Order: sequence, then structure tokens, then C-alpha cells
Amino acid sequence: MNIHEYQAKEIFRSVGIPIPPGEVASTAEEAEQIARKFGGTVVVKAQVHSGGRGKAGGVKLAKTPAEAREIASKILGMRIKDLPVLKVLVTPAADIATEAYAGIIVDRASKRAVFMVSPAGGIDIEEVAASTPDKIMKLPVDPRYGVQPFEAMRMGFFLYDDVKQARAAAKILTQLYQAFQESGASLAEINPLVTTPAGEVVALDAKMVVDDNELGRRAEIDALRDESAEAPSEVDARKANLTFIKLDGNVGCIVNGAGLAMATMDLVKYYGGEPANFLDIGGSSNPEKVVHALRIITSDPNVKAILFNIFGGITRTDDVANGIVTATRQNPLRVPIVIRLTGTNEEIAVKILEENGFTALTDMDEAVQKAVQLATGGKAA
Amino acid sequence: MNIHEYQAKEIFRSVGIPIPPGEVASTAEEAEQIARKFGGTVVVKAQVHSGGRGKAGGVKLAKTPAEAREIASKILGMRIKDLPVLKVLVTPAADIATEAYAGIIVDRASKRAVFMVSPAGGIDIEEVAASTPDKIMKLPVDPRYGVQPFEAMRMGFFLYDDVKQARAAAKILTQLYQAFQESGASLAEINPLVTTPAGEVVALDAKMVVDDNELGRRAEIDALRDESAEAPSEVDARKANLTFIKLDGNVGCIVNGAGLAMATMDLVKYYGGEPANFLDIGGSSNPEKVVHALRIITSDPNVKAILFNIFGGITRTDDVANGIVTATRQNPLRVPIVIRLTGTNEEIAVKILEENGFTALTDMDEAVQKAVQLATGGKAA
Amino acid sequence: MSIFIDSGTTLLVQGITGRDGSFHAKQMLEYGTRVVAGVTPGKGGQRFEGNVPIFDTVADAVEKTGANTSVIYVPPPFAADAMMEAASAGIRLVVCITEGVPVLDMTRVYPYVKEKGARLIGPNCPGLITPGESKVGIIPGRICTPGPVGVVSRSGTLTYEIVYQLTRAGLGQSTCVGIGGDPINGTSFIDCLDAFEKDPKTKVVCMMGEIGGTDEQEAAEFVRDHMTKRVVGFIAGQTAPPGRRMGHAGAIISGSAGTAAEKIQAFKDAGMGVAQRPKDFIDLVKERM
Amino acid sequence: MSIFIDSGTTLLVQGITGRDGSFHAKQMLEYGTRVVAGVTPGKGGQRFEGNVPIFDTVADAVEKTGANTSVIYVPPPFAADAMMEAASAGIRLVVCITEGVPVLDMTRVYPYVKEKGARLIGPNCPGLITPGESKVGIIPGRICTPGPVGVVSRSGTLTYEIVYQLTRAGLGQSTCVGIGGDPINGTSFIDCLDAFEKDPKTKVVCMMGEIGGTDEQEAAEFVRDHMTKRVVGFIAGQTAPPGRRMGHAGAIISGSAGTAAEKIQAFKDAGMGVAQRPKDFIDLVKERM
Repeated sequence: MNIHEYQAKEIFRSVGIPIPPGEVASTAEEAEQIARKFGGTVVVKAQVHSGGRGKAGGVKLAKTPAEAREIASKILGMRIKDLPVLKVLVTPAADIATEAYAGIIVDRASKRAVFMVSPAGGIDIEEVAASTPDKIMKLPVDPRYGVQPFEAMRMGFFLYDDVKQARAAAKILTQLYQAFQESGASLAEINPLVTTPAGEVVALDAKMVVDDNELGRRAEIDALRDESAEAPSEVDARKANLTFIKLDGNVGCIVNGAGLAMATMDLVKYYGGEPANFLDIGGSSNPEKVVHALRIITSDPNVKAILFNIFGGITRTDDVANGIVTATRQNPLRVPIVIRLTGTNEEIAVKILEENGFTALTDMDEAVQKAVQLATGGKAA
Repeated sequence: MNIHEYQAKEIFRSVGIPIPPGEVASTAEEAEQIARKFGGTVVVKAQVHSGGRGKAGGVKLAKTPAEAREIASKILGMRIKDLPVLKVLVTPAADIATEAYAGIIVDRASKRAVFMVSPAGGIDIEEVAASTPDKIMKLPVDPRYGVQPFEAMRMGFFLYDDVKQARAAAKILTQLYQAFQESGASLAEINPLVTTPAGEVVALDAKMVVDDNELGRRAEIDALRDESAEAPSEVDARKANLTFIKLDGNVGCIVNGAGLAMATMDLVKYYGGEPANFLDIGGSSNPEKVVHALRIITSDPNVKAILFNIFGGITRTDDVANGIVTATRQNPLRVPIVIRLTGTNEEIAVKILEENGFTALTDMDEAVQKAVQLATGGKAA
Repeated sequence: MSIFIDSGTTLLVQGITGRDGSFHAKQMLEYGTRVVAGVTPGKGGQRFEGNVPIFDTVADAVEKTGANTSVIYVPPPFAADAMMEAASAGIRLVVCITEGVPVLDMTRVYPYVKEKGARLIGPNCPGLITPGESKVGIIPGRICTPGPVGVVSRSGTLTYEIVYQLTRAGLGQSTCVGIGGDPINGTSFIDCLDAFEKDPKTKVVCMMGEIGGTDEQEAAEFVRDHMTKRVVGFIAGQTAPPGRRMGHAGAIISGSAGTAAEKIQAFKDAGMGVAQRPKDFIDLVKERM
Repeated sequence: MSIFIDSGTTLLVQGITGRDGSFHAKQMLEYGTRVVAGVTPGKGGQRFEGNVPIFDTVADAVEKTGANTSVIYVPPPFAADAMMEAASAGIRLVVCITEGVPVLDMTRVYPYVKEKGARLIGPNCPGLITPGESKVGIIPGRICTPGPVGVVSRSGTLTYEIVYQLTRAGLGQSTCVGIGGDPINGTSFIDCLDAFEKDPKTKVVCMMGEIGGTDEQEAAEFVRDHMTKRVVGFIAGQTAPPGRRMGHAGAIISGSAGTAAEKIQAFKDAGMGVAQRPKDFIDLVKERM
């Protein structure tokens, strides 16, 4: 789950990371008032769950409250990478002496949380990694010991020659790790971590992504979710415990398991069709999930045929069959449906489907080809 | 450092361990008032830093407030193993269904904190260990992972068959470990851990010993020290950063290093004398320490001769020499002194001593023999 | 022969009285797996299906039954503890089916299990099966048949699909292993490839990867440098848009790393056969027998 | 020959600019120890005594100077971190002089150092010396002389006393090691006895123990079962009252475990010589040469 900059800053502040003040506005008027309160030049920053906010014009300086209002009004109307900007963060513009980068991610290779720090901050860290890799220090944290004082100091000295700044950075990095752990994050980032002309080390930006699997045990983090900032179909899917990603094709796919779902999409393409979506109903299924899945798929006007591809293991195919029957009783389908299902309780499932007027296939290629045919009116067959 | 039962209970409560209420009284009147407040039968418990409190009559039931007053008055006048009882804890008497034991100590052999739990509680755990060792479960905690839920549950099931009680115990043990770690303890103990007739699991007693080396970084624990409950000469020594233990002999020993101090005492005995004390001035010395050490030693009227045995390594013998000169200038000695010193800065030390009218020996056996001779008037030589 | 499990496998089921645990414990018993114990705290002393003894703790279960393998069907918040409990009690092979285990939990589980000398498969995996001998997990038994093809996959249902097709084509399996698609899991492609290389029964290996990460590329290098047996590979997610998370953490492409094209190229560079569709495995495997 | 340190030892001093660190760094330099680096955060780039380079971190120091051994003189709250930093940076022998390290810190340091493959001596120890070659720690160099006697002790100043007496009696030392008296330390009596047994130069070993714990009893068993060389033992604290803490955690007798009488008996049972007084070592060692 993504959280907004202002939310990440609250978390970072709570563990002691020095962060300049800032307030959130949902309207241009509020932004103006906040700018007036702070006085001087402020930065108006779009709060949106997509990268490239700066390049898209979502971060601007405003010298006066009136200018803050004008800029906020513009930014609050924007969509960045198809997501609406509904809030802006207004914060006093800081005098910056140097800009560094500090982040923590979970790393597959080392199977650990890994720090990445660089004295070259303020820009995309992947660019730094590509152009000047020696300007990045990576430090995997042994989860059994946590980040140790000497490790934090090594990174501090990698960022700053001055011992006071190195110590300040070491403290911030230790706090960042604490925030990362306590929030169940998969990413926590400060970019830029700046020094002021007076020599203070301060976090000017904050980013955090939380592992969805942590939300069940962290109510206070789960409460940070801003559904208005997410794609509506994905919000629906998540509420129904489905994983859904909208694409541009015309074959609606309902599959169990991410691997099989991707392989099904690939096969739709292979046989000349275009998948309309990725949709994984997950492992332990129940009929309700299938009802939700069908509702989400059928709400997409591009979908010309629906393809079920279910291979039962922990998923019981009879649950899926019951879901199809229930859903189509509630909302009769307006497009053709192809059902392929095999595995756990297959016999029961087939019986349920046939008793309700459906036919079920067992061969994946046959089912995909048929769905593509139906979606394209036979043109691609 | 020892802390009192009531202090340990506060710490245990703060991490969530269920503990019946209780209040501390310094006078019999206070004890009566507390007993009246609680109503019913209460237990009056001596708060004192010595074991065997129960056997010495320091824990008694009182059925009425008047009886509580009477008992408190008796207990508050006691000395248990030479330490005065200045406070009593008054707590409602609990109905007890079963009594168990739960403790954590630092174990030299496994180099870990080790849980010891036993369903046979309420009595001295060392007796249980000796008579029915299969009634004790020991579980060393890997400090890299902390006590894990499954480990706590294993101990819970060792104590109780009932799953609810096992879970309650597991929770208490996890909290006990937290208290142990957060307090820098070397021992934390609940004896007895009881079940009530209603099936609740509750800690009726609490004991904690804190590692002295932790106190520097734990001001809130250090503040729990009750100097009135400690031997006065040991309080003085500790304030001067010395380790001092009073014994019954007549040769006052001032030595650097615990091993050499013990060897010196042994040698005093070997040559027919009796050491008056153990006193270690420690590693990094300064003249002030020596001044304090001399003051403590000379305040013991049994001391007939003073023996310095200093072998300089990290201790500088010139520091010691300066201390001797300063101290004897402030308070001229009333008993003879034998100074043996060698090692770091020995030449400077000898010079300082000789310029101030002292002589210094370099041979340990010679010095010990001379000190014994002086203390015994030559009888033991 | 086979890898990791065989007829000597004595299985403990953690969470045996839960919805999924009891369902699949029955399936495993029906398949012939030697399910010797179950664990559900508080149900110690009871029996599952009137036969399999249930214990309060894994330590008890291992002590009383000598189980050497454990399969875990407990809810995600308790899965890490269950894996560590199993490894701590001397279980040699720990198979965690549970989906949704927090990745930070796995950063602790991984070194712990390793220190205890146990092998962990999963989490978020379908488990494994040695057809005709033992099934540990949720792979449907009837889609498998004994034979010389080793199967290893990051995916669950995709594995079933391909195993099912192999079986229908008369290509039996030595062992099928689903390693799971989470960012941190216990057993890698390379661990399985290495075991298959050493297994006399396995003649050809099928490997099913996904977009995201670099595990398949590393596995391809291993195939090139250390294997004499032939390996056929497949990558799911060729049509996935970059930067999106496809259902589980395994299937995410960040930047240019971990695309299907890149992985397929790595397979080709290692001299592996590459299946375009699941059904292509059949011919590719037959050619390599 | 010798154990743990020799003329090939290249030493890093952690806390080289502190009161104790600078004093003893000078003493070690004067003794001829190859002090190649110092560490004090914030003083990187400076030099100690105009010659020894100072670094901000141990990693830097090791990378630039190749130091293989480190000696630690930092205040107690920072000592655990210093030990772990040294082990993490590839230092093979870490010697911690600092007294007063919290024991719970040591429960974490011990496994960490072990995982890194380093040897830790101490904390709360005087260090070690191989006379004529290298001195690491605070044992006064002038009391030692090269020779065939190995010395190992839990105590600091008691070690000096006995080494001093050996030297005056013409009995030189191969290596003298003070292992420290804290409840948890890095190197045990047995580790040292084992090393002395394998060291061709060492002919006889002197071992000084204390009341408290069972390390001496275990060491006696090791002498009996695994050593061909003769060992002479001493126990300090015969007159100590039971149940009291004699200055450091090592010297505490709880119940009947760890009394001087018990330890002396263990020495006798193992066929070791037993010194009643420090000076008795002289004759006992001479008889065993």
C-alpha cells in the first residue's frame, strides 16, 4: 500500500526524524491560508500515489500566499499518471546546502532490508545507480541484530565528512529503520536528505510503501489508506480480496493464481486476442469472491467475452462454480462466457455448472482459443 | 543492584503482567490504613534485600486492619540477615488454586538469558532443582530472536494443561522477558505464579536484580536504588566507585583487581592473619579513589594494619601514590601501613612516596607478611 | 528416487484442525502420505480422522512420532512462528503453504531456519509431490504420475496446469516442487535444480518462472555451468505491463530488470529449451528424453 | 611460536585518542607492537604520535592498513558496538579491555563475533602478550620475558603478579593471556589450553582461576582428557565468604557451585599441579619443565 508524503512524514516525525513543518490542503483557499501562516516562500507538493510527480509539474515554489493559492488550484486539478491529485502539502521552502539520498528496501537477493544511501540526492536514485554507482552505498541489515550503531555511522561518514553531520545522519538512518520496521514497510525513503546552510541535517521529502500483508496486524497504518487516491476498480477488487489490474483488451480473464493468470493472458495474446485485465481470485476461494470478480469484469464495456481459467488446488472448483451460478443469477451476463476448470472437486463443480446450463471445458488452450474467438467475432481464430 | 518487591511489581505491571494491587507502608499506622482500604485478609511483606524473608518471619497474614498494624510494627523492627526492614508491602491475600515458578537469569554456560519455569512453585526453586529436576524446564533465549511465541507456548504448556492458562502464562513469560531486557536485569523472577480458583494466572511475588553495568544508561532504574536498605559502608564504597565487602579480620586490604584482591586476602590468611575486607579500587584509578578507600578502611575499628597491594597495568601506580599522600595528609593514619606497588609508572610512584616519608615494597609475600606482623603485633609472624 | 520427499517422509500437519489444514490433511492421507501427527495448540490428545494424533506443540509431536517433515496451514500472522517452531523442533523439511506472510517476518525466518539446518519450501507455495510416494501440500494428486520429469515452479496453479498436461501426454514426474512466489522464500530454483541434477530418477527438468527479480537468470547460469541434465523453461507474464504488481510480489517488473524477454534470453543463452505456451513443454521434454 | 599474537600481528587501536587508549597505544608502540592504525570517529585523517593513521571507522582502517587484530579502549556503553564493528570489518582477533560492559550486551556480541569467524578476548581483560614479539592490551611489557611457559588467567593484576614472579625466577613466557572475569566472555580457558597444547614453544601452562562458575572445572577435564603438556593451577578467593560478589561477576559463589575447594579438587583430580600461593608457581613449573 502506498501512503502519501504527508503521512510518511508524520510517521518519520514520530520516530524523531527532523522534518520541517508542513500542512495539507484539499482546496486552493486552504493552501493560501497555510502559506500565509508560514510566511515567506513555500513549496506546494501534489499528494499522489505515482512517481514522477516533480516532472509532471506537481511540485512548485510559491513566493506569496496568492501564488500558493494559484499553484494549488492548478495542481489540485491535475491527474498524474491517471491518478487524481486531491491534496497538496504546503511547507516552507528550505535553504539547502547539500542534497543526499537515504532509503531502505526489502531486497530479494540478500533476503534482508537493505539501506541505500548516496551523497548525490534530490534526483532519481536509479539514475545515480546507473551513472555513478560508486556514489551509492548499500548496506544489508541483519534482521537478527537490527541496524547497528557502527553501521549507521559508516553510512553517516559515507554521506558527510563532518562528524556532527555524520552522527546526525546516523541517527536519522537508525530512526528510518525503526519506522520501516514498525510500519511493516517494503520501502522507506528520504529524498532529499539535506543539510541547511547552518549545518543541520533534515529530511525534506518522505516516501513509504507498506507491505499489504502487514495491514491486518497494523490497524493504525491500515487507517492511512486513501481510497480516493487509488483507481476505483482496484479499490473494489481489493475489498473483495482480489488482485485486479485493468488493461486495454477485450477478453476478461478470471483466473486463480498469479502465475496461471499471467500465463492465461499470455496465451490470449498468443492466440490473437488481447486480455482486458489481470485478475487473480487467489488461493482460498469462496463463492462471494467469484461474484465480485464477475461484477468488476463486466463493468468494463470493452470486455467482449469472459474467460474463467481455474485449476483447483487449495481453491475448490465447486466454490467457483457456485459463485458463477450465483453471480449470473443476480446479474445475467451480456457477453459470452467460457469456463475452464479442473482440479479439486472438479466433478462436483462440473455437475453444478451443467445443472445451471453452463458447459465446462478442461483444456486451457481450447478455452482460451474459444474466448478469443467469441471476443473478436471469430476474426482472430 | 537489588530492587524491592514493590518496585519489581511496578516494572512487571508496566509491561502488562497481571499483579494484584498492593501498597507500601513505612509505619504500622500506614499498614493499618492500607489494610482497611483493601478490606479482608491482607499479607504484610518485608521489603528487604536479602533472601529467606519468609523463613525469617518477614511475611505474615493479617485478618484485620488492627492485626496488620501489629504485624507491620513487628516486621518494621526486624533485621533480616543484618539488613534493616524499613518498608512493608501490604496486599490483599489471594485465593490460590496452584503455585508455579517462573524466572529468567543470565547463564554463563549458554551465554544467554535462560528461562526456568516449574509447576512446583511457591518454594525455593533450588530445592525443586535438587529434588525433582524433571519439574523444571530450562529454555535459553537466543538474543538475536528474543523469546518466540512458540517457545513461550511450550513453557505455558509445561506449566498448565489448560490451553487458556497456557496462553496466559505464555503472555506473562513474554512480558517478563521484556521487563528483563528493558531493565537490564540479571535476574527476574515470579515466585509464586499462581492460578486463582477462577482460573486466572497471576503473579503474586516479584523479584529483580539489575546488572550494575546497566545503571549508567538507565536512569529510571538507577533511581530505584534504596540506599537505606543497603549496608552503609558498601554504599560509601559504591559512591567512590570501589568494590568493598566487610569481613571480620584485622588486616585492611586495598588492592587493584578482584583476582589480586582475593589472592591477597588468601595470602593474609596463609601467613596467619585475617583480612578485614575485600576492597578493589578497580582498573582506571585516580587519586580520589584511593582517598575514599583509605577513609572506608580506617573507619573500621578492627583494622590494625593497612596493606596496599597494587600491580599497575591500566592502573597507574603514581595515581595510587598521590592518593595515599593526599589521604594521609587530610587524615593522618592511626595504624601502620604497608605499601606494595609495582608496574605502570612505578618509578614515579616510588619517588612520590619516598618524598613523603613512605617506603614501598615490591614483593607481595614480603608485604603481606609484614602487614600481618604489624596487625598481630608479631604474634603470627 | 526423487528429491526432498519420498515414501520415508513422515509428515506433521501444523494447523490440522483448520479449514484448509483439515481438508488437505485428508487429501494427503488419501494420497498415501504418511501423516503421523498434527499440531493445534489446545487440542493435544485428540485425534484427527480418528487416527492421527494431535499435539499442542511441534516439539511434543516430533518427540512422540519422529515426524521428519512438516506442512503448515496456519493463518498468515502465525505462519512465521510456525515455521520457526518446526525448524527448532528438529523438522528437516518445512513446507509453508500459507499465503500472505509479511516479508519482514521472512527476513527473520530465513536465517533462523538455515541456522537450524532445516530446508524451508515456501511460503505461499503449493508444496511438493513425489508421485506414487508422498504428497506434501496442495498439489492435486490425481494430475501427477510417476516418471522421469522433474518440475520446479514459482507459481502454484501454473504448476498444476503443466503437470496435468505432462501427465496426459504420458510424461510422468520424479518430483514436482512449487517454491512459491514471495520475495523471500526458503528454497530457490537453484536448490531444486541442484537436487534434480543429483537425483538418478530425474532425466529432464521443467522450470516455470515469472517476471520480476533475477532468480530465473541465476538459475539459467546454474544450468549452463553445473547441469548435465536438460532443462526446459517457461516465463509467465510476457504481456504484463511494467511497474505493476501482478498478484504476488514475485510478479513485478521494476525498470528493465526482470522482464519476460530478458529471462527468456537468459534461458536461451544457457542452452535451455523455451516453451512459448504451457503445452509446448510436451514436445520439448519428449525431444530431450 | 606463540598463541593468538606474534610478530605478524598488525594492530588497530579503537579509542586511540582517549585517556586509556592513547596511554596504552604508546606503551604498545614502545614495546614494539606493530600498531598500524587507530580509530576515533571524527578524527579520521589525523595521526597518532605523528605516525599511526587514525580513521573514522574500523572498515576504513582495515581497508587501508590491513590490520588483523584490534584492541578496544572505549567506554562501556560503546564497547559492544566496537567489538561488533571490529568483527564485521574482518578483524580476526578482537581484544576488549573495557571493564563494565553490560552482560546483556555480551549476549548479543558473542554470537555475532562467532558468526563473523573472529576470536574475541575479553571484555574486562588485560589482553595478551607474546614477549619479545607483540603486546596487545595493558599487560606491562617489562614484567615479561620470552620463554616456554604459557599463562592464562581470568584475572588482570593477578596475572601480572604471577608473570612477574615467573620472570624474576628466570621462567620466560610463550604467551600470557588474560581472558577476563565477566560472566560472558569471548575466549575460555579451554580455548587457550587447546592453543597452548598445539603451540610447539609452550612446554608448561600456568592457569589462574577464581571462585564462581564452573569454567575451571571444565578446563580441568580438558587438561585430563586432551592435553599432553603439564598444567599448574591456582584459584583465588579461598577466603571469600559465599554468596557475595567479589568485585566482578566472575567471583561469586552461589550455593555450593564454584567454591575454591571444589575447583582445587578438580585440578587435583585432573593430575594438575596446584599452587597455594602465587610464588608456588615457580617451583611447580620448574619441576614440570
